[in-house]
Amino acid sequence: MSEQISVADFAARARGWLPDYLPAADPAAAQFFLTATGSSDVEDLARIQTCRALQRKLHDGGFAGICVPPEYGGQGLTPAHQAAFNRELRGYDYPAEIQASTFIPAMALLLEFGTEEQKLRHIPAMLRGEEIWIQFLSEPGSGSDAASAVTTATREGDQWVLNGSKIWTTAGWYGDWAICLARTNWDAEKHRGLTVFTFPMSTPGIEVRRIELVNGSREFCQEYLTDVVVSDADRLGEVDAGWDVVTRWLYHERTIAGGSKYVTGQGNQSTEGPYEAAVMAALAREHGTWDEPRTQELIGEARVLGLVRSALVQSVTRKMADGALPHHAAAILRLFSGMATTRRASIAYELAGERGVAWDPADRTDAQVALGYVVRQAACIGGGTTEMARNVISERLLGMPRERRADSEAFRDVPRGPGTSRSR
Amino acid sequence: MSEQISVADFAARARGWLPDYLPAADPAAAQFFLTATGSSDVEDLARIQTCRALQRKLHDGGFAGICVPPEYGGQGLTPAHQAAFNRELRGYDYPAEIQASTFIPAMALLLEFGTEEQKLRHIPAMLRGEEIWIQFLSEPGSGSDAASAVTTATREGDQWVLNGSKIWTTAGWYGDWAICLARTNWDAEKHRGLTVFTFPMSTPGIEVRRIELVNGSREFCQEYLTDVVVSDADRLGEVDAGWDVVTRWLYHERTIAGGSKYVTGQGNQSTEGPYEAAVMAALAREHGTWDEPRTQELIGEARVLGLVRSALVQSVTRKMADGALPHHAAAILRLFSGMATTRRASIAYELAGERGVAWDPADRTDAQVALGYVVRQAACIGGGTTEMARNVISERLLGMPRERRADSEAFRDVPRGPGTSRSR
Amino acid sequence: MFTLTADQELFEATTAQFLAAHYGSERIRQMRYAPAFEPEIWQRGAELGWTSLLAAEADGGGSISGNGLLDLLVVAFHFGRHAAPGPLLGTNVVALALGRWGSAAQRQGPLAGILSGVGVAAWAGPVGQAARVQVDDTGEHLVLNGAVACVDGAADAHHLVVSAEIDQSITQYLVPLVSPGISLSPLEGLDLTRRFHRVTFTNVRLPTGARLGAPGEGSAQDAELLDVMAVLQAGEIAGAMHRAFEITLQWTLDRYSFGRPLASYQEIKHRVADLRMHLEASEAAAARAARAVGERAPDASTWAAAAKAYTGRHGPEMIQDCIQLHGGIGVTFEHDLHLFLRRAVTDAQLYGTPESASRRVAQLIETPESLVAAR
Amino acid sequence: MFTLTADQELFEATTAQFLAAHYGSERIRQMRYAPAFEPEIWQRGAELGWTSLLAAEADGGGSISGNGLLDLLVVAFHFGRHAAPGPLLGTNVVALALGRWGSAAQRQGPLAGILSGVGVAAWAGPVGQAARVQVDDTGEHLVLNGAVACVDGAADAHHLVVSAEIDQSITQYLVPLVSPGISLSPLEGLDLTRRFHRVTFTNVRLPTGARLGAPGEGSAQDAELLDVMAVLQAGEIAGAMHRAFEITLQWTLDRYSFGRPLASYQEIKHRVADLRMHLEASEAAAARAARAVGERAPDASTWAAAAKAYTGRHGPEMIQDCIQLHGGIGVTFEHDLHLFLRRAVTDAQLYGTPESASRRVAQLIETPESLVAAR
Repeated sequence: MSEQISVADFAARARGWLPDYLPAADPAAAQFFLTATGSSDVEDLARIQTCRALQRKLHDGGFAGICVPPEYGGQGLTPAHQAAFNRELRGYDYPAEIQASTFIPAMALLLEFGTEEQKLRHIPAMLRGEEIWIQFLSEPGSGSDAASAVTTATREGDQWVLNGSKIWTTAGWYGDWAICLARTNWDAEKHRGLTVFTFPMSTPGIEVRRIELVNGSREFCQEYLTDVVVSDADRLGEVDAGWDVVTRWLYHERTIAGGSKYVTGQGNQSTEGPYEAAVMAALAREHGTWDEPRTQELIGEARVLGLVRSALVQSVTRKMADGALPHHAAAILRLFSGMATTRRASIAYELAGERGVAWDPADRTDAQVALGYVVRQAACIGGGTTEMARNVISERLLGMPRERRADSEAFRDVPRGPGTSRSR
Repeated sequence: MSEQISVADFAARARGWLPDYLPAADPAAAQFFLTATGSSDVEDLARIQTCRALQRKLHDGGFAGICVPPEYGGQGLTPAHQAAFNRELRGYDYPAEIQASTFIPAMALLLEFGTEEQKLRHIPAMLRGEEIWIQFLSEPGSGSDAASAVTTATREGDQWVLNGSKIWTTAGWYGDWAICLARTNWDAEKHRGLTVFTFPMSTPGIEVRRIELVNGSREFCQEYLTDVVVSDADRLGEVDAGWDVVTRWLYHERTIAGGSKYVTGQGNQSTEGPYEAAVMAALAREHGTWDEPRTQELIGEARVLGLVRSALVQSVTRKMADGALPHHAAAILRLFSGMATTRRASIAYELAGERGVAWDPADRTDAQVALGYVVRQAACIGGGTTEMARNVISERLLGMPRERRADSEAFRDVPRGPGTSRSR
Repeated sequence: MFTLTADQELFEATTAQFLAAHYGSERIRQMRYAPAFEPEIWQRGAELGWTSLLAAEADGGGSISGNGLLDLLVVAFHFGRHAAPGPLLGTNVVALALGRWGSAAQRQGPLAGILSGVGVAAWAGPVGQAARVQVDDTGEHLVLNGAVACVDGAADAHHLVVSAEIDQSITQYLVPLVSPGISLSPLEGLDLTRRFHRVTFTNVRLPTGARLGAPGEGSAQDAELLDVMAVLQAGEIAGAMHRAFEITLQWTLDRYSFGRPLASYQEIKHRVADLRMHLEASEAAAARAARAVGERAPDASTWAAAAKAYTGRHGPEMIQDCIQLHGGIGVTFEHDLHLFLRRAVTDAQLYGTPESASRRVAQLIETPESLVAAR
Repeated sequence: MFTLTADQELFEATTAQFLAAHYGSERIRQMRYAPAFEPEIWQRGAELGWTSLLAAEADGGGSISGNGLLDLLVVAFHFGRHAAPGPLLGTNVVALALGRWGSAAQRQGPLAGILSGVGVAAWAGPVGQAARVQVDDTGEHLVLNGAVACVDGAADAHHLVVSAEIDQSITQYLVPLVSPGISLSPLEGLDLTRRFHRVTFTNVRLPTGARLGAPGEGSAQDAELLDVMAVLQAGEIAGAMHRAFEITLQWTLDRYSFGRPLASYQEIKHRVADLRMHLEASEAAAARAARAVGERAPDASTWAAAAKAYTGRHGPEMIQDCIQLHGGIGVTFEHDLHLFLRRAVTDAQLYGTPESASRRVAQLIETPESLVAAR
């Protein structure tokens, strides 16, 4: 591309292209974020196939990888172009479900740390919807401390042999490639003995188990790696310097909510479901409780939390962009979101009364309220716990003293609890 | 006393004596515990004079110091006798306001640590209402950490010279004698350089300042000690072994609520004032809000907290007596009480609406609600903070690891904050 | 736990062992799609005493301590600790009703059946989702029409106690669930082993002997049963809290983060202290309420509602915080915590929410004369 | 704080310096028994722009940023930070009313007086303690009778805006407070420098020109003023929170316990993080509401009530926790924290409590057609 197309022209081109190539979005397909989808595995897999096809259409139309260099199959344009496309995309169905993980962090990390060969091999395939990537980061024992990974990679000539377990992966049961953090040196301090690898999910030795959440969701998986052999050519970044990659990995993860330049669209279609104040009000009218002042107080509170959250996101995002607040201030948003969602789950449950524990099978809203209440704390756990957000706010934003750490020696010697041996 | 009088006979004797010697209690004099008394200093001092006279009557009638040995002016009887007398005392006015401080901890500590001379000098005078004692324990900088006292006593021959400041004393502006914790050795670990002294409040160099709380109460004082000279004969316990005394001091303080054998009566007359659910209900009826379900919900919640507190006190007290719970379980009661009182203060304030911030001067209940809300946290601070109670519950009762301490070196070298010099 | 007599302690140990042997958490999880009522186990529970504590000795029952509700509270507590299945609440409430108000025939037949563990009963107690049952008295027969929105354990029960109205007078009836015209339609529910149904009555003919207690006394009887139910629910919630607390305290000791156990982090220590306080307070409230209701004290209803309000509000919240302290594993189906949350919220919300229990406490406040005069 | 333009920043700095110079906390404490209104200081504030931001340029006013309410929010924020005295809220609300609905005479007289800082006004806005004022129209005169339970700053004001009813039609009036028949009876209050009165009208005769706005528009005008008042209250509360937070964070860094600063205890760190979150959210809500109300956006009332509900609920609670973190010194009169608590609760509870603001938000919810159809 010799002369870069203007944002306005690019948006106009998208406006012309979209009606002919992408179907309209189906509002009924929007999912309530706190309860099970209710869709079957077969339906979920069919949707993933649709996403791959939609991604291919974007690619062929010149709208995939808008900020990715042309040599890797992208358009070589700017975040403003991506933002303009996202605006035009509203109302259309698009491959929302395969944006996270594949494009950030996986593609972003390949761009930053990958060899030329790795970039050429994977990025065009990602942009064509041919490679869906999975993040092998969390482990059953690692909790909020990603650097405490114990999945181990042992070098054997030009290959590495991986053993261990990963958890909380989405797409684990249908993805194509994994990007995986593993420990390569047990004698170094814990951040200095880690390395990142990539490998296809078809590699022998990977066992995938679906995890059921208390609300019936089977979105997450746990994987067991047994003597999984990975070529050294598939290593991402330097040996024992994996924490450099993870730092960027976590950075890209945080940008999911805030609109990464590598992500198409404005997030998965989701709805606040029964936490939408208008839904609460409609239900209260249906059940004849709307006229009680307390009902209105609770519904008003739910709406206030939603409104204040939007004002807060806008304000803090702007302050971070201005430099008025450091990027750690994003932890305020995470904390508020967790608090607001759990409170709204409790309000919906209080309003439902006994329908929140025993309900007519025909009433799916009651079911959502009930299951939403049981899985409520997921809103304060997933994507980094609210406890970690409070640590970040107090230590990083406010400069209060850091917690004492007991893990600065060789990782082999760091206490990991009565159930684990200190060294391997 | 050759043969000890039976509890029943003692109670019968009290029943016969009381009507002739003690006036009936005035229920209207009961004070709401969270707001200012509204009484003037002159009235308060007159009441203290009345208390001294009533104490003298108890003494002359043979009912003072029921568990104190006869050689110090007491009756040499048992806690059961004291308990029986307390039961008989109900409905009579008695010197409730001078029991705490003077009898516990001061008299109790004199009995445990005093020389024979000290006991003979003070205890009979206390029992006759002639000596009211003050506790010089807390300091402006010590917070929850009594052992960090920096008021210093320097030996000069047979005398000690004290300098420093004490705070949160009750009776500071009219008491007769003080019992005072001071640092006598800055080079020892902080618990090992403390000594306890006693001295009359008439000693030169003591300046007393009344503290006003946000609710208008002037119950507490702060004292400044400047070159206060104390005879070594008035030292209580061994030099540098003051922490042994303080351990018992704190123990006796805790028994105030639970009925110490050295305390007459069942505590100061107090009322829950506007936090009494019946008062809340009457107010709601007066203001026409009783029929709102939310009003009843809040008033019910206030009553539930009162009821559960009484059930909890009964249950935990019994379990501690049985040995089913260690004495540290008393921290559960302290925590619950703080939580329940602050919540009830908030409920009363929510029910009052705008009357909780601007009220008709004729309506003293509104004033109590408003001032009670502003001073609300006193219920979670006074008598040991709820934070300290949570430390005790987690560390002592549940065996969770103790907090790291940074004060185990010589006290001179313990960090005390940017505003204080590390050593003197 | 509660302060018990030696006899109660023995009884508690037996019940706890029995429940632990049969209802481990894996078993509870397996039961979510299976029938949750196991008659053999229930009958063995009856042999342990689970069904007879609220009945008089003359009827074949008898308490351990003199206050059968205090004894039964121990069973409810352990049902909560195991999120155990079985018609414990409904059957005992009906046993109390039959013993207190039942005719000789009702006591000799259905009540005896319940005590033996062979008979199972359910109570269509007053719930918020109002649905009225009407009764027609033909002289020879009683005919019931209407519906009750939510009944716990109706599908497994032989008898149902239900209040029905005629000419604005409400009376209780003991209805065999096999009676023609009764239909059950299943609800979904959070508790993995409790089954709820909407019960519809369409021209259900009953003999006049089906009346339970005096005509017009239905609401008063329901109110008494509601107090008993509230105490048992509070006991189950306290048990669920106890188990959740136990699991969580151990987790904080075993789980390490940044080289230290979670239990060494002060923020976590203080939260655990709060949990411990709510647990102790819930146990105390449930026991105090069982004492008052079991003794039919004048303030029985106040204590029952207070125990329900306190445990119903703080129990589920406390277990939610236990889940939070576990992180991701805490919201998985394979973990145990949600079993206790499901049990606690089910008890909290049914037969009166914590909010309605609070209102009931307020409505029972007596205004002292002094206040009336003073204002 | 808020994100400001360069001009707003200059304005803010001037206002902040001026308030700091005149209203240190020691001065505020001294004012509790003294007259709290100081005309010279207020006039100098008017010169800084405190009174003219909500008035049109044609009337002698003018905004800094184009949205005068956003500018005024900055002043309210710093009034909250200092718990400063002065008729900021009432006078500005009346200035807006006069500019928007006033006759030429009302704009040239009273409004010009307000803008210059010489005139002071109060608003007898709708408060929960209902007390109605009735008006009689004799043709020549209007005659007011009745009472308003609680008016802020009436004793210092020259004019009062009050709504009164005739034949079920409510209209606003601008009443000179020197009018015969007006009596003020003082209330007690928490805020050390705000004075409240009950205002009673006994045959108060006014010329017909005292009418403010069209007949029958009183309630609608009150509702608009209420939105502005809610925004300014939210701004003051956010300022009070900001100051309390600043004091408390510094305290945790300076105060040592067991040889470590309080700020090194994790439980305290996490609480401070929560306080910081509520502060940021309150500032964001107040600013967003000022934008919507200042622009008279369709959702202005929703944002105003939301900002009031959020800050009114969390502001006082947040400052209470600041007090708790201080221990005993935090509940003494000589400490500063209670000054900000008093200001925050006063703003929270007057002109609608946080609970009533929440209800107002609910009442303003529009039900999308899709939901109506779906159910």
